Amino acid sequence: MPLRLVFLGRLADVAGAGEREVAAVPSIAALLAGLEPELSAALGAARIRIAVNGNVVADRAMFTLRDGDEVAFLPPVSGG
Amino acid sequence: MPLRLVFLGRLADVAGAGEREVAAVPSIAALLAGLEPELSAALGAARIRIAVNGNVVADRAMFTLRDGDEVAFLPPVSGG
Amino acid sequence: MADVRLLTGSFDAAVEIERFLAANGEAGGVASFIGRVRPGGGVEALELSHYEPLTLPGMQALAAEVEARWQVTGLLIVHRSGVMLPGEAIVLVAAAAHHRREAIEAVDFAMDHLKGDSWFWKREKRADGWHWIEPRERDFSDLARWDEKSAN
Amino acid sequence: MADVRLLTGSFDAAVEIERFLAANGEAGGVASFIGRVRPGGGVEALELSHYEPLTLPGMQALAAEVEARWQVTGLLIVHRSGVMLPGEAIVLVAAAAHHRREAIEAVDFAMDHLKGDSWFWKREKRADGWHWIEPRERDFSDLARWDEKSAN
Repeated sequence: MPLRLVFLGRLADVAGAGEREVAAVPSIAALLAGLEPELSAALGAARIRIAVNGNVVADRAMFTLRDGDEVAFLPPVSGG
Repeated sequence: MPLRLVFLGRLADVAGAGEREVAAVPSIAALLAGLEPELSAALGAARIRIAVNGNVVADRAMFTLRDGDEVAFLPPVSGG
Repeated sequence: MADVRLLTGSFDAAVEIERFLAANGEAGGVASFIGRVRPGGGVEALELSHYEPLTLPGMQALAAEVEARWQVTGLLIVHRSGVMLPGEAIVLVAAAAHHRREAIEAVDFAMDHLKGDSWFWKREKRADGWHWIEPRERDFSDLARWDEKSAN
Repeated sequence: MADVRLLTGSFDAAVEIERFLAANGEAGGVASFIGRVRPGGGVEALELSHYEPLTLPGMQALAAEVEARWQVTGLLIVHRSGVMLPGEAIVLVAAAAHHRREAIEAVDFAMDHLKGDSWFWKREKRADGWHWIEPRERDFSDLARWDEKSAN
């Protein structure tokens, strides 16, 4: 099963869509490496949080992805 | 013209009515001296504020009353 | 310009808020506080008495102080007097502002001063008759918060 | 038990407050805050997007934290998402409590965290199109107030 990617806020503009499916890979680093360079850089920024299946990932370097995971990229939330 | 006295809050219970007229006197001390001892003591307590014609009196010992003044006795206001 | 009212009859707090929202359409934030006669505790009725020459001018002066202290674009202060039954609204304060913090602090400040520093005398009717309510220590400490902030 | 709603359509804040007052008749104090799309400034529309698996659970967790931190007898958090026009309500927080300070602080805390710490992304439509809104420094300082209070 592929991974389902979700891009929130301005990241959807960078990705060209709010969602995308990609072939399963075992790590977030491998996932980012398979994307367009501009998108990969935007998603990999330190201030972008990542949630997998609705849970925010504490340490993205150590996280193991599984087939079918939903990976959401969350930019800082907007101010009031 | 007499003085008009107004008793707020529990002071109305002590005075037996919310208002009273008394003969004009020139000072608050003279006014209190002319009242029943229990009422005089209640009105003279430091925590009772006095307003004359709608203005709170800063120094009751120095205040000069005039004929027809309205003298209101204001106990501490109630809590929330 | 603040809307300050001293009412002798009951009022509908939600309707007042609705009108306030409509009258202050340009404001992004509207904070409010509604104080009601709390049911239970054996209280059958509450009576607030006021002294006309002081109470309304005092409320107006408070409104002016709120407007000087916070950037509110609208301010409503409604206070009941007379005999009220449990569940009835006693007081409503609403503030409209561009910024959330201004609106909330304006309401907070106005309520602290209405409760602890305004010319109302309150008594409760219980099964054994009417009882005057004395000042509470908490009102003084709520008021003192603002003096501390001023000193900063 | 808090009433937490994430709405995609418009809502009438005054009606919600009226219902909240009726549903919390035992509470002496009800504080509220209404945030609306501010008219003017060239903003034609506002869009809030959310991420379902995080946004609603986040609001519910915030409600639980408010209830753990203040003695509220009722709590309402309503937040819009989707496209909104100037004047429309974005957010309503209402808290019912026996004590005024609990109700006001509960609303204040909930608003600071909804604004500065919840999973909404916002963009504005202006004459030249849509613009994403970045985090504001003030939101972080508003949030930090509560950490200081906890540390005391």
